[in-house]
Amino acid sequence: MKAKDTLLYLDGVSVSFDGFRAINNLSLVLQSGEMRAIIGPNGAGKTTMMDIITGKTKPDTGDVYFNGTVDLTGHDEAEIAMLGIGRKFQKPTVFESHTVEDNLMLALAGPRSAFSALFHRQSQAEADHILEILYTIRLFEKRHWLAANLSHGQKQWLEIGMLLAQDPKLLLVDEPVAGMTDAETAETAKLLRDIARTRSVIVVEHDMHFVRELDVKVTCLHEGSVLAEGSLDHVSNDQRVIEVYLGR
Amino acid sequence: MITQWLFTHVDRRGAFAIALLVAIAFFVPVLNLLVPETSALHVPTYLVSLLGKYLTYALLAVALDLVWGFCGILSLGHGAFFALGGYAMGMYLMRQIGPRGVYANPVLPDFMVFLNWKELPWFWYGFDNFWFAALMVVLVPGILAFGFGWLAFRSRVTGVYLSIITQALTYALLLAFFRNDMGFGGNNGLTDFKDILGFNVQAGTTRSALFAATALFLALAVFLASFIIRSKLGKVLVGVRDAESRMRFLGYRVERYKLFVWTISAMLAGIAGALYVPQVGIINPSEFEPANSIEAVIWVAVGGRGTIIGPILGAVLVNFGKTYFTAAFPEIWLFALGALFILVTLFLPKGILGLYGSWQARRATRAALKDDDAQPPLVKQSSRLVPAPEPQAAE
Amino acid sequence: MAAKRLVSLTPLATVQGPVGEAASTAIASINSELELWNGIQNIIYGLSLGSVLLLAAIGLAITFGVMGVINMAHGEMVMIGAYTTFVVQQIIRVSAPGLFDYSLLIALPAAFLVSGAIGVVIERGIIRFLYGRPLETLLATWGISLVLQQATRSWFGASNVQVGSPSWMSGSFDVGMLTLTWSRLWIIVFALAVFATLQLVLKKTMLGLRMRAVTQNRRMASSMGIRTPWVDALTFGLGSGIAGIAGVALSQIDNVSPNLGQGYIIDSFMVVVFGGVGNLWGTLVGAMSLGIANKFLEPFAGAVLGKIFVLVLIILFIQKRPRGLFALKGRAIEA
Amino acid sequence: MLTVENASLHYGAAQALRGVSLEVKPKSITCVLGRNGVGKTSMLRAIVGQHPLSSGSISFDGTVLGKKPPYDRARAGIAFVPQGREIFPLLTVRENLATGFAAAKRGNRNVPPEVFELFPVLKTMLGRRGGDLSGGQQQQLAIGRALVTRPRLLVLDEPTEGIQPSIIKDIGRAIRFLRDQTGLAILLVEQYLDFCRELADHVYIMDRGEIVHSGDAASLDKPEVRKFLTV
Repeated sequence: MKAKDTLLYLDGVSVSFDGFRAINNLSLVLQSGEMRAIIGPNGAGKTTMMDIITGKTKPDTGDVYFNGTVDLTGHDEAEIAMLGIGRKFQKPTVFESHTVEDNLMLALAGPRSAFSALFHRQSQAEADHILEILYTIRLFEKRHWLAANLSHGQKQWLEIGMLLAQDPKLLLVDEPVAGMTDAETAETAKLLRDIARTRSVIVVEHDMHFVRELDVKVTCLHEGSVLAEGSLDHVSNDQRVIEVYLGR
Repeated sequence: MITQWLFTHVDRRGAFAIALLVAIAFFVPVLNLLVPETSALHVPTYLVSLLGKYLTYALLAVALDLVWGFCGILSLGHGAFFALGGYAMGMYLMRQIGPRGVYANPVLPDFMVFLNWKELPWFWYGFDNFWFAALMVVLVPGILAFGFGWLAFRSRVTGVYLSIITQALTYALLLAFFRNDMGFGGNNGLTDFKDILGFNVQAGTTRSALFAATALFLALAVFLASFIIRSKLGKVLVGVRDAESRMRFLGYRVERYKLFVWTISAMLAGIAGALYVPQVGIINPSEFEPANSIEAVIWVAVGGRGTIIGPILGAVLVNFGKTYFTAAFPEIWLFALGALFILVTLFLPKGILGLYGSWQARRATRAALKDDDAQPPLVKQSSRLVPAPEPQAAE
Repeated sequence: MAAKRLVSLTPLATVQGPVGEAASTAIASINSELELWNGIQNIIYGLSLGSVLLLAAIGLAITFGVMGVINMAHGEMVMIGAYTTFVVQQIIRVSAPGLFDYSLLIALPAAFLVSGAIGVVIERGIIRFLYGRPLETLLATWGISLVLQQATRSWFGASNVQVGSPSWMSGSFDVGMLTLTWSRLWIIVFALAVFATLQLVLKKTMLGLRMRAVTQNRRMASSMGIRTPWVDALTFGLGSGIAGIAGVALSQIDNVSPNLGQGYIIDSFMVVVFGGVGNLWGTLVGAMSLGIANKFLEPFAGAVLGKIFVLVLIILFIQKRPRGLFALKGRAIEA
Repeated sequence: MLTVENASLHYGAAQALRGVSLEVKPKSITCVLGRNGVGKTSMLRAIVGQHPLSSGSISFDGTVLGKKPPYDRARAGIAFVPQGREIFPLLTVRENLATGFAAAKRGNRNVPPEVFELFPVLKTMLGRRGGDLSGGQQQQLAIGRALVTRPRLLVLDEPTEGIQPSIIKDIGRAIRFLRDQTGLAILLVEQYLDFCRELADHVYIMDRGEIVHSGDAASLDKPEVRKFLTV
């Protein structure tokens, strides 16, 4: 398969740390506008894969292309973010000493140079966009709260909101519902499905209820490579997936 | 108009500090020069210089807090920038001595004549001009900081490693400036100043003017710092302090932001040093001592890092204590300073203002709980940016 | 000797004919011989400087490298060791002058115990509340260093105290074209002995095993029944005690004053950071290479500029390899 | 022997356990099953003292463990084989085993003979570094290391994860041997259903931080129980 016409294209990617192969000849293709769920046992290389896509880790071998032509291995985190790839961490990472509103303001797409930031004045369009996101992530009432005071689930949403503000083409979402209540989980699934209408999303998650609710193509990773790929039913009936992951 | 403009860029506390500093800049000289010595309100000249010295330290503390408190870069070498600014001013003052030196050489400062130098080294050129020297006061620390920061931030040296190499930086400069053949007066440094801009540095009026200039520069620094912190750039800096990699994944070039604030901070420290030298009458290599830089860190810690007013408070209080103790009980001072380091880190990590801030937040929580069941406090004290304590309602 | 021959040969070299030519070749060969010995001297002097650095840094390599504590009071532990030597010698002078040649040997365990005990007290009293906040430990231990300096000053006075050298430390001996002092040789031997002993303690004792286990995986070590707080205190005590031992050696080559430690703290940090945190061999190689680099730079740049040059080189080096020469890789060090 | 009562646990604001209660009896194997991320590891961490409970209690031999640190629990007789083995990578196999002496009584500071009987491969590798062992060997070492502390309760977190079938058999044999011959109580957290069904005297199933089923090994075949374990 060619990288052309794909949004994200990984081929033959490997990386090892001190002899430990975290990613082993991994290939993965994501089409524009697609949402994909990634499952796999601990240590299967899910987080390392995200690190490679976002430029935190450089692969030892293999191709990583974004938008068909952009070689991601040649860019660092900030450049890749500006290309249009947003990332949500496993542990919600928001700026705790800023308000909810300021968190979104910082994430908002726009120039990133220090000089423009020094003399930045918020435009009406930006303010409106922030309001819109505040409604989407259900935090309008709490927009003046310090992010530190939000509940765990609210922090997760704020971080998703920050991704939206960044206006990326591709969102990488690492375990968005870990530690959430059932109701929050269901809401989050809804939110992600909404988001996926306009952009591509990769969701890494353990929670099978949640993955089922997302109702998208699933990729199962194991020991750094793809074990199975397809609908959730297809994957969960795969003998090897059952062996390594779901309990034999 | 002006006040309104000021208020859009500075919070209430900052505006109060600026107003207070401007008032001090006016009243202290008045009380020194116009009120007769017999009056109880008279401020003696030695006190003017002493207060002036404290305020230059306060300026250094504000500079340090800009990088440490708001951006998480603990510099153990800010004394180096302070001293470089001081040396630039000292070189100007040396050139002003002219033929009035002991050896009466119209061009060469005494120590060069003493070392048998025949002509002025190239790097002393231009320092007979005040404005050139003033430019160097900010440029020399600025360029050094820029080069150092460019190397360090680009290769992502952070945390204690950065602290240690900043300390090595000032230590290297200390060794260098001790050398006679560096051309900065070696061990003895630069001293015996006569005039500044044609006025006698010893005269009461000059001292008052220097004091007023210091207070005004400090006010300006408070304004500048507030402006930076309240801008989007300032919010990025705090974001870098709290979650550096998050900032990168949002597309910010963290190293450039750090470099910007680091360089600005070094320049402010240089100005502080330049104001310090004419008021104390000497600059020598001991200003590069790593101990000095670390002492500046404790001023910031005592006052409250991550606040703009805290460092001023801390610098003045600690140095007042130092003046008092070293005169009254010289043996006790280092014990007191050492204990201060230990106690502040153990019990007062947010400093005096942090203590006040958390008291305020608690009160806000109680108030909020009264009129609304489960709402955590709505704490946003614009310049503080200290996280409020965990909401009590959760318990 | 070679220099003398050189002086007598030089006028002959200007003579025309075979005599002059012979003299010229002789001069050339003598010159290259001198250069060789000069290099050897630089290496030996560098090794002895490196040994001093090693002694000062090795305790820090334990507290900083193994525990991640930035101990700014480390230099004061060295200073306390030197003062312990002074006190031991005073006692010997008064009560048993015949033992003076053994005074350093007696001072070694004493200094280890005094500095080590103070280290344990500091760890239990202050540092244990600051784990995970390295910048705060830096400030608190700086405060401790001020207190210790002032306490020493109040007790022993601000000026230098006289620490004597036993007879076997004084004098010199010849090797080839070099004259070496015994103290220079002994300090190299001593530094290497301390290094070897420490390696032995870490590799062969129960405490060493527990220290290494805690470093590699604190949580798991605790689940194996290892009392981690106790190991922390003893590790800090060991690092401090070794600093005390270093103080005994340094009392022989440096002025013993309350400021003694201040002179070593930055150099020690440089050695540990350069060599690679968490790796004693790195500290050894780091100390020796910095010592030798210093001595080779001195003839060109002078002692002070040479040192500045080395500092600048380290600053540049850290940019390239932020984890030092022999950085431990991977998970072991992160845990 | 071990009783967990109404335990809740938070990581910051995230709740990982919601009122979990369970019991481990002496001379028996208790299995906890559940999918990834349902709180099984969090519960074990609370039991061995690596993470505090936010409410509820854990008692061992009738003593409430409360805030006891992990090393005191190890000395009291709780040994832990964590997920991912957590072998000390730079220590040799011999040294890894010797770390367990810390929890053993003075006269017991040796490697009990059954360790080498159960896992003879360890004997041949005493000088190798822990980090150089294969996954299966590391797992055997982790169990052996736990036995050196002379425990009365052995807590294992997914000992079959990423291990080849032949070694899984060895481990199963070892666990049964320990229950039958030494009277150890064993608490085993697993995702590997068949492994549990063969070994367990009693099973619990967790889902979303709660215990949703408790019963004997045979109950695992009921469809209403299975639904918690499949996708």
